Amino acid sequence: MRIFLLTKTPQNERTKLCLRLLASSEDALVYLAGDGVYNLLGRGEEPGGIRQAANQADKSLTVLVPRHRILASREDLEARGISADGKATVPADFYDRLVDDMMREGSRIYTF
Amino acid sequence: MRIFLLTKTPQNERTKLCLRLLASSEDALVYLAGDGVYNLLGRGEEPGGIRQAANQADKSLTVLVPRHRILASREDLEARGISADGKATVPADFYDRLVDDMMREGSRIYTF
Amino acid sequence: MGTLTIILTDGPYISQYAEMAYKIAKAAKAKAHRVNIFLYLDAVAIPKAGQNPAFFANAGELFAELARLGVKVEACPRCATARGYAPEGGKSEDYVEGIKITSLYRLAEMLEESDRVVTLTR
Amino acid sequence: MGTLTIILTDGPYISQYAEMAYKIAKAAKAKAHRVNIFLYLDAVAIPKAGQNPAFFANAGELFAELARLGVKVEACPRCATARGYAPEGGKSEDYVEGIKITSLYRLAEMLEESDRVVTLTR
Amino acid sequence: MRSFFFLLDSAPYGNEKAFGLLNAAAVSSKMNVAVGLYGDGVYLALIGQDSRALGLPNHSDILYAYPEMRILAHELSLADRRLMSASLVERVELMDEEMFLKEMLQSDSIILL
Amino acid sequence: MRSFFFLLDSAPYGNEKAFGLLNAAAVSSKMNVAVGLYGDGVYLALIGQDSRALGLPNHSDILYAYPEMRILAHELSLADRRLMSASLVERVELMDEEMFLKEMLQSDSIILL
Repeated sequence: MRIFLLTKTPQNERTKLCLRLLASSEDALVYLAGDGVYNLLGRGEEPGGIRQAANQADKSLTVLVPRHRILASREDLEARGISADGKATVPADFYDRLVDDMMREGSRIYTF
Repeated sequence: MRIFLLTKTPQNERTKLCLRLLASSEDALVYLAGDGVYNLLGRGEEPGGIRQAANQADKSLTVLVPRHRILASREDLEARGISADGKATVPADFYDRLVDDMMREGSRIYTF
Repeated sequence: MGTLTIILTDGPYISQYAEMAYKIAKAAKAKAHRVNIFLYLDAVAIPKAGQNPAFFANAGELFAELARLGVKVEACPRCATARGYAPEGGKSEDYVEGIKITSLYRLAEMLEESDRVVTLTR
Repeated sequence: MGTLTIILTDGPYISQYAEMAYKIAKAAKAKAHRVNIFLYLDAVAIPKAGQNPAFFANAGELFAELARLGVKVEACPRCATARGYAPEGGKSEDYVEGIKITSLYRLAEMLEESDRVVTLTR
Repeated sequence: MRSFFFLLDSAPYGNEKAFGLLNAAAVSSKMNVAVGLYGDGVYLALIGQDSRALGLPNHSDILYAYPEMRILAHELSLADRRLMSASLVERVELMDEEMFLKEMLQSDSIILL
Repeated sequence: MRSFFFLLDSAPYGNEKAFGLLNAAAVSSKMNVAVGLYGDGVYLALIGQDSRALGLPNHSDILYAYPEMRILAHELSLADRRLMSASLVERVELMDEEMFLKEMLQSDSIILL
């Protein structure tokens, strides 16, 4: 299992690289902490935006990964005024689960 | 006179903002120090590149500003293996000139 | 039981990474994993003694706690010496208890003996 | 003669900005301008005493030199206290000579009295 | 009176720059001060921030504590982040690219941290 | 033998990350180590670097001092920076997007500073 711990905003170049690696990993599990929780904002399409997203080819996290494979840190969501809103699981024991998943036999951890 | 001290690579978002401000300033003088000297690489067009530059609308510094209004720091160019190559002036007294220009009556300094 | 190494490059407060590393290291230690933290570049400022943040959790105390829990916290000597944390027998007088200034080769050893590596950096 | 204020937010070595600020401040001072430098966020580490970089110019010494030349170098007390540089009567025992820990309101005063403001930050 | 444009281009909470910039703008607010939210800085405009569990000061409270500061947000940055239809702090004044750049160039100084 | 992919995504000299990453990779080079130049990190591949006047160590010399490290450069990043026709350090192995990502995912760990 490939675990991606993402701590940066959607516009950060490291996030874009992370998503490209994700896209070629079938069994990805994504942990969002810090500014990574901004990746839960909005959806694939923006209704009535001033212009289209700069790069149509870049798919957002919530389009790439099913909600049950995204976990987000509650305190980071709350601080930033973001609701997971059915787009991610928000466990009470975020860091415990992260450690269990990443230390599990056969898993890999990538941090962006 | 508007002085722009640019110290970041062309891909940095602050550089892009700097260039947009530059584009609406007729009397701009640009000082390149640190990673800012990477803005002298290449030209407006890339012959035979793998793909076109990501955003065609973003013009590069050397397209926006005539060479006699760009000054670059010699030691920063040398360290990075970049030649000013007729695209900028490379004064021996870069910081002296920067200070003279920015402290001159009526000028403004912007740092990116 | 596995071995986890965390690499940090930011100082305290400027980013969330010191605190995030603390949370991960503490959770891993509680599950009886071996945990190493290598402090690189600006991160050598994390264990400075005498920190007194008005608005944030005290990073020096968090890392002293990790050291008490058995987390190996080691700092890069080049980075620490440059920044005024002189290595005296591997111990900086500026540091909280339990943090050592060792060698960049220790980072390579940590990598070699680790099952997982996490880098937290801006 | 004018007044120039430089604001820094990065610590030494991690970026070129401390050194760039030194070059600008020195050139401005040589031309008899008044120069202020405000050390904010991570930049409060720039004047730490005892720095000994193997590969870079010693940032502490560069800023001590600026102070001797009459450049006012002042550090933010919130940032400095958080990071373990306790203000004792405006002077940190950890700092090289001539650098003071003052107040964020001094930044506002510097801005008010300056003809030009330069921010150098990552 | 001198005018200062404080440009915030990084997201709040993940690093100290938003907090630092807001404090610097606040102490300067007897002068003519605008805080411009640009790029990732526009995330500061989201309503409903509650940073108690994270153990950091609430950044949007600072906006309300200093009503004399103007708070401008760059619309294109909001649109790129799909925030045009999100609920934003009411203090924030939306501004198109042209006006935003004009405000920057009209200030005596631009301050980026 | 463990394999490590050190990803450099910032330009050399302007900050310490390139120097720090190269040193970390160098001490680890008895293991299976690749340095991947990506984004602004590809500027490290430019030939003719002479950092004496700047007072910093020459970063490209480090590449030559450790021939056992593989040095990979991401072609799209080079192209975006108009470096495909520039003269590059000969140690550097150009790699397309697909291969570059594959190398990353095949390593035991990816290290970003």
